Amino acid sequence: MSTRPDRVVSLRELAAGIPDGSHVALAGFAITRNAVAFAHELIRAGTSGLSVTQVFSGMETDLLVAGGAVDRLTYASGSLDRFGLLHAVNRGVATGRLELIEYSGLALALRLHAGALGLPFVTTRSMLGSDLLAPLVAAGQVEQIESPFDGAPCLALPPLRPDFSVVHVDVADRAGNAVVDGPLWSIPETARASKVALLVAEEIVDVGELDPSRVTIPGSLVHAVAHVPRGGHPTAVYGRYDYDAAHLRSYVAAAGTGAEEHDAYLDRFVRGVSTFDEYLALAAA
Amino acid sequence: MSTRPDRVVSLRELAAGIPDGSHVALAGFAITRNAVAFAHELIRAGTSGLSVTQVFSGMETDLLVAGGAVDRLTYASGSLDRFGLLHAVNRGVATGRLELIEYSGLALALRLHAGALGLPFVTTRSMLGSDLLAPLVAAGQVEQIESPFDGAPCLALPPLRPDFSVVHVDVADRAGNAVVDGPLWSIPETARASKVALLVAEEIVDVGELDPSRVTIPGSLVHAVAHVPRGGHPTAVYGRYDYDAAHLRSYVAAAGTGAEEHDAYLDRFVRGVSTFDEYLALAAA
Amino acid sequence: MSADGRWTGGEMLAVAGSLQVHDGDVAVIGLGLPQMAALLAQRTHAPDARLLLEIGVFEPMPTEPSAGIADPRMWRGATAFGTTLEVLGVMAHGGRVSLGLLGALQVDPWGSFNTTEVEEADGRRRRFRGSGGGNDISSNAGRIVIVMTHQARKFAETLTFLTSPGRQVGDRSRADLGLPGEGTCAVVTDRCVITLDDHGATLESVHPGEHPDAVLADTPIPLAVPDGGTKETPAPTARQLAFIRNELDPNGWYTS
Amino acid sequence: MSADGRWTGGEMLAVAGSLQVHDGDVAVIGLGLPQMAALLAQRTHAPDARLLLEIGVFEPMPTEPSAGIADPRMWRGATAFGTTLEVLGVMAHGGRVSLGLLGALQVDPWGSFNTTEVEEADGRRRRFRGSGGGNDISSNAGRIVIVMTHQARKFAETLTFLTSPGRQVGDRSRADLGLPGEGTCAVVTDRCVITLDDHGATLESVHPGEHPDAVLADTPIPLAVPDGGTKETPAPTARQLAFIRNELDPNGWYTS
Repeated sequence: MSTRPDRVVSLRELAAGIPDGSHVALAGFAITRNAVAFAHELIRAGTSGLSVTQVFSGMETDLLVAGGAVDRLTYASGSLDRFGLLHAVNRGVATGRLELIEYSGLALALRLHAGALGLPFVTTRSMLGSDLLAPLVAAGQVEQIESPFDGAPCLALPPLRPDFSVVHVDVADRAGNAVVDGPLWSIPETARASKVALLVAEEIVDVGELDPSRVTIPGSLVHAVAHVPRGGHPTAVYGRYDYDAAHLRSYVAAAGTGAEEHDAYLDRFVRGVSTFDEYLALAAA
Repeated sequence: MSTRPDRVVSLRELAAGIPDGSHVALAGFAITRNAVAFAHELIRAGTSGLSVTQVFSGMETDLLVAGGAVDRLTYASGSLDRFGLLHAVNRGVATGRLELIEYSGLALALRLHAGALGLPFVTTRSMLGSDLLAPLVAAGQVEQIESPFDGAPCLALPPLRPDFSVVHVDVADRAGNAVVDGPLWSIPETARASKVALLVAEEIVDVGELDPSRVTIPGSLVHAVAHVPRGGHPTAVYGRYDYDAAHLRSYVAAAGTGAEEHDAYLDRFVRGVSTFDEYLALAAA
Repeated sequence: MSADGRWTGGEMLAVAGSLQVHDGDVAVIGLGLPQMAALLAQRTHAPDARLLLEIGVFEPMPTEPSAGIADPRMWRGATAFGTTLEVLGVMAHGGRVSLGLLGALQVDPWGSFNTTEVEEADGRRRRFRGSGGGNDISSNAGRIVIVMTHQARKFAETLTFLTSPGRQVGDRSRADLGLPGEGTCAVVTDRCVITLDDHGATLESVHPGEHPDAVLADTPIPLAVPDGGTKETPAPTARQLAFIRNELDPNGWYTS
Repeated sequence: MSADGRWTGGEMLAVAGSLQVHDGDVAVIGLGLPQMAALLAQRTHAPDARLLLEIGVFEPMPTEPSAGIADPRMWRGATAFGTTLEVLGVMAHGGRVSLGLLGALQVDPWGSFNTTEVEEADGRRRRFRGSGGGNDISSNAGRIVIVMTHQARKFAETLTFLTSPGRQVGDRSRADLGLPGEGTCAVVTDRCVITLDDHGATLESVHPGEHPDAVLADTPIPLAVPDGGTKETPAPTARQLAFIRNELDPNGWYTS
């Protein structure tokens, strides 16, 4: 009789599988659906030298940068919506400690999409005429070409295949088939582009309990899934919980004051606890 | 107060909006989810000179070709699964009455995808070394190029933007937001690539009744939707009704015998009735 | 703030911005003031405007204030959720978006703009958000409207960073660059409405209580004056103000 | 039919085809006999084989016979539904498919094959299905297995139409052409198993009751004989036959 794989692991195992220096694609968007629990675990593990790709960077990336885990960030933008900017990211760029590679949102999503589909390269008109273009051309990440059909100027971008991706999903079955509710921004491409797709799930169910028409990320593409209820806190997870405005404000207050204050936040909320549940209890106190 | 559009029209209006000579993309797959009611209506309207694109052609296209509506077909394959081949299509190709343009399934889906995304062109490795390539290159529909990044040989294909697309969906709201259950093959690309996206729906509901996370085709892309329960008969619609094996067998028996017998089928089941409900009653008799 | 205190600059900005949204527009909107302007238009003169968010939200009709486009409150009433590839790709890059309504840190005479970084007085660069979908929208939508607060340093002949192309870049037109659409057609601030066409920028109207000369003095880019002179922007109506204060921004996050 | 009538040629074909599926394979499978072989493997020696259908079906475990891959019966037990872009694109073109299991009208000495059209005795061409995803699978999967009934006219030095490339095309290797994967590694018929490597095709085994010379005579392409001679394909087991007859194809649509 044929079988279904069991891909459920602990969050610690999930994070431990990511070697220093890996290229990790993250999939949160500003203050929504960030894999915060995963970022905490990676900081506690002392992981370093990461290259992170996140189309619309948010809390998870700012935490990882503050925690010293990241050497390079590829993004199209970063913010915590009106709560503020990504202070660790911006500080890292200003001090030169963080290498930043910037695209437009569509261009970066298309690079991941091309990676997912195994396309030799992908084309767009976005970024033509902008200052985004020159550094990408200089780095060999974009070529200015003409359409072989009508001669129109356009850009060629190579596929992007991160080593890992981590997506915070609503429900996954034990084989890694996962449902994401609400808007999906670049989640589908991010999961599909990576060589190893990892999930953090609010809820885990047995194989057969999900409606296959509702599956956003097929288990065939997934390597492991960890069960972490409320693992996106303090960011929002659509239909499950709101962002924690008070916590986000205190985070930005610390992060925006300076590197030392940012580090004190990490000492208290990340390094000062040993599990995400402990963090949740501390944050609720 | 802001409003929602009402895009519901009759099937007759839907079909009447398609001028002779249009390029129409269809989205059924062999014996499943074919817009049969729409094909019937177009044949009764006497529409002619169509260029049809359907990645995995099935019943709807075979009917339209038999009905004399189609001059050119672009496809990757055509069959009625084990019920048989597309006899009208194959006869049209053999007699030269039907111009056939052939791609691989992925290559044609990518052309539609590029049309949907407005990409200057799209690239693939599929079709390299095959006999599919030469006629497409000769027709200027494919260019053999090299990746500007690694010099690897690949193919460039231009975007495809059909004038119309017609998709048979499960449920649509009155604004055209539509849910398709089950596997989706090339439905999303087909609807998004066309300049005018039309739907035939098993069921119509008010705006607000659908879970937006379940919407396969956003109403923002849709121009009109017609309500035709069982409009896919004799093909299957996942979760709603099975294919009608007896009817498919009698269809293939007629279609496979010759053009005259095929036409007699149309005289009886399409031209001999004035609505799809009449056809359904006749088919059930 | 209007001279008599009847409305704030943010309220005036939201109202003037909203008037740039046409009924029937398919509009991708950015974070903050663009949200205010778009939602106000949707609830007043442009009920058939269809809004899109780059996060993958189709046609939301939110009824409570939100902290940005990543705030689920902003997605309420949406008819469909999808991906960035669908909103920035299928809709914008695919030529189906008539309007982009966006914020900016800095604008040049041809309506190109910067959302990436600014240069401080001491020469250091301070980074903000980056492009996100802003570049994609301004590169591909039919027309672009910028809404931002008015400060002289935000208008510059040369941008610190050209995130999003306007009507031309250097001496190259959009068509030369390979871009569709007309580009930026208006810059709306809390003091005036500047319109752009292929001849350049025009001080179309100043808001009630503003004098054109004072606005020109604080807008260090070439600005033409229309035949017949710069007009006065219509004052906010009681209905517009009530909607902003009661529904759109009761906490004054964006318009206070 | 085996000499003693214990199994049909179709049953033997399904069994021999199934043995080409390795446990752990991620396999895209075509209509008809490939379905039989793949499902048989999944239920016998390769429980961890993951099946995919180009229609957008992930890992089905059907329990009743179906009329093809567009038959919803074939999708039962699937863990996810998606698109052709996901199966032929993300999975196959993206390099995540280890095996393609496909039918063919005609095969050449390097395992390139034709699913498009055949030439009749009178020179007229008769069209079949076309490529569908067959070309994409054979162009991008790790290895390809062809399952088809054995007729001499199906083996040809030059194909009527080369729908899907094998290990080389003319004198060009897959690498030369720009294709990944090793290409066709086996052709399984109701009489034999032919394996392919970069040196060409080999008559690996003939089915019980067949003589290698008779099979060679009916296979008009160059076929090597392995060191130690052509083996006999293992006979179907009672368990395999029971599964085919009771569950997989009780109506004998494919294996009678």
